Amino acid sequence: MNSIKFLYSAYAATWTIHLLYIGSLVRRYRRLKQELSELKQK
Amino acid sequence: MKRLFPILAVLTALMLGYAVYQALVVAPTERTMGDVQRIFYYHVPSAWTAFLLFFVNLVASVAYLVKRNPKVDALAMVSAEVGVVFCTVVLVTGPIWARPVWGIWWTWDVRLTSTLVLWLIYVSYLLLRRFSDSAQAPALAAALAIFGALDIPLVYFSIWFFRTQHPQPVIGGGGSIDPRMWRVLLINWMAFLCFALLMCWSRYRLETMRREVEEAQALESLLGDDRGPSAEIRNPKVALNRSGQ
Amino acid sequence: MTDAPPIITATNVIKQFGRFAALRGVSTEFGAGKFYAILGDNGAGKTTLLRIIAGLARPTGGCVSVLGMSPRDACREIGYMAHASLLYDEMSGMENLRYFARLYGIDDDKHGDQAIRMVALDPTLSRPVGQYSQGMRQRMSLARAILHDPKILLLDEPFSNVDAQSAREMVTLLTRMRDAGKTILLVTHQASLLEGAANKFVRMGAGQVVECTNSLSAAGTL
Amino acid sequence: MHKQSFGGGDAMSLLSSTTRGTITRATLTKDIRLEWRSKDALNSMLFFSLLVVVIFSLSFDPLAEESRRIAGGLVWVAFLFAAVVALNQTWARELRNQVLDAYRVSPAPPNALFMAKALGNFFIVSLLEALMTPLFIIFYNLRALGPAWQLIPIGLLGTWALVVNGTFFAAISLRTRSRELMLPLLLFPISIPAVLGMVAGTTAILTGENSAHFWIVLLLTYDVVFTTACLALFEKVLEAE
Repeated sequence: MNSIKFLYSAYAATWTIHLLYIGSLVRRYRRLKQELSELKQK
Repeated sequence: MKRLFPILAVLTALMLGYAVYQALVVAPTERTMGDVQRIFYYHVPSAWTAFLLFFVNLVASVAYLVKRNPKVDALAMVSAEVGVVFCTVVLVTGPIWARPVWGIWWTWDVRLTSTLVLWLIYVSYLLLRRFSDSAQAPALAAALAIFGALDIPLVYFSIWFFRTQHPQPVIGGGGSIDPRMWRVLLINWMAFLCFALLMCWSRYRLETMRREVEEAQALESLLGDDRGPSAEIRNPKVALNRSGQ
Repeated sequence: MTDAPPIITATNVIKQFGRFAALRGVSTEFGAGKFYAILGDNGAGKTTLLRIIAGLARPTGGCVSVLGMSPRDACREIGYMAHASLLYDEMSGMENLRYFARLYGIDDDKHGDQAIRMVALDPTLSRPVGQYSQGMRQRMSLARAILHDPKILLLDEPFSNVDAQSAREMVTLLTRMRDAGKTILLVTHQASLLEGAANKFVRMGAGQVVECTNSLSAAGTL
Repeated sequence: MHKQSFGGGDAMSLLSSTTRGTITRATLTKDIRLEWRSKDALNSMLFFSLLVVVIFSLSFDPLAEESRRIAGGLVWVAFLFAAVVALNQTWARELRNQVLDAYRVSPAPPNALFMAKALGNFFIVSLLEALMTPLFIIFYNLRALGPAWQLIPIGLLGTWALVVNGTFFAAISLRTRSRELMLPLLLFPISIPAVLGMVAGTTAILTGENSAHFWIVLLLTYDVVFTTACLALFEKVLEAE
């Protein structure tokens, strides 16, 4: 059945959104880590 | 507490895997919609999780205005942000489900429209937090959160009435749900709740850390040797707050 | 620290604006009936401290008490003047004061009239405040601050836009008010104007009170 | 050492409710007088809404029958945008010379200031609507098929709905970095049920197909709920520093 591709794309979309968000969390975390180390150097 | 985090992470991953297996293999195939109905196991738990998180946001916002506790404010912002992520999932999976079943991507029915408005309100909440500086943001955002919560019933009612006046293509599904489907649905919801908790937890830790860095930078701005011009001149944001009381 | 009974007490006051701190633990007292000059570089936290005492800003940590109350509760006893005039440019001096008097529950024109005369201006002047000279506007601004006859006067850089002559006149006015029993806190970076006028010189630096002396020469060169 | 309190009751209890009324009235008269002297908000808003009317009427060619169906939407969208122009001006006058600080150091309750501003905006936006409605009627050949008098409660309640939240969110957005941009972003999502009520109610009356009663009740509920919320929370916004 053709509709199965809608099922997979919905599941894929869900996880893309979640992974994008987690990615943004990681990015923000890295930037903070860097700022923290810069502060410590001073 | 810190040890608990990886344990929870592993547990959540296992649960999510089990939930996918349940949703794709174990759950019975729906008679009219076929396999595409399995989107249900992602769509509905995400919606419930988002609503729960927005509710947490409301409670935290009210609590912040009463107690002025910065930790509660952090909780409010975290729940709103993760809530928006789950709400986005709902709004994206909805049309993907609607297209093969109803033949259209979108319809302005009550649930869809009020979820969209809910999403808009919370995006504006996050925008407000981003555009106001951290001394004022908590109180302003808390006020907006309360306004949003008051708005939701009105949104729901008005759209519901608007739609009953203008008949829509009848939306299928409905009726009673197979108890096996219920079981799979609940398993999926539990898995997504754990996942949401995990994300909130990390986001909360990130926020605490951001505040610590901000505090350290604030002290640095005051004591640093390169303290030339005033903080107002170096930081237009502060100057703006001064002039724009 | 002071010989007069304290009327304003600050206890470990901290104020942070996002990535910038303005105050980091200020603890000090201000005695009744004295004229304080608060000095310091830009960014030392003078203005922020004054705004917190005026009840305009909320401290991030610590607390301030004015006459044993929170600044907001003591607002009837506080007169506040900033380098901005805090007046509507399009209205005349008397119209301005009539409006602000209402905010204090004062219904008659007597208080406004008195305040304007006290700063040596003419209450019948019908020109809008926007057309006043800088010196006149500053004095009208002072009239607004003393409209409700407060015990405490807080002034934030009152000389920033005015010429030396007007500034000296203002200092004379202020000393007269101090002699009439008011407590005056004046934030400025032009310390020399206050030599011989102020009772105490409080020097701030990097968000803290550095020293508090009785004369300017001891307060270090500025 | 006592606890520093900025919260609700303190400032309000400083003055009795009768003086609160006096302060609201004094602030309102002051604002109207200043607006009359400069006419900043009124002029820009009038011209803006005239532009909206003309541009909307260029974008399609309405027949009487068709325009009846869409006019409700057009009119209220035009008013909504024009109101945003006026609302952004609300606090501008208080920011010049930092006069708002003079209000904040006084014992006057924040509520009174809010009420005065909201009433002032209501007055200005209503005036604008009164001037623009004839234009719409002429340009779109409008004639109501339903009970036309019901347009009056819809107009009044709808305008108050826009203005009360608009005044509140203008106060919020003036504390953000990009003030004028922020206002519609905050105001529009919250206003969706009100806008739907105005548009659907007006359309119902113009076409005469449905009753507008539900929409009037909805607008009334919206007004009561959000006026209460604004009055309860405005102090938190004004004192947020």
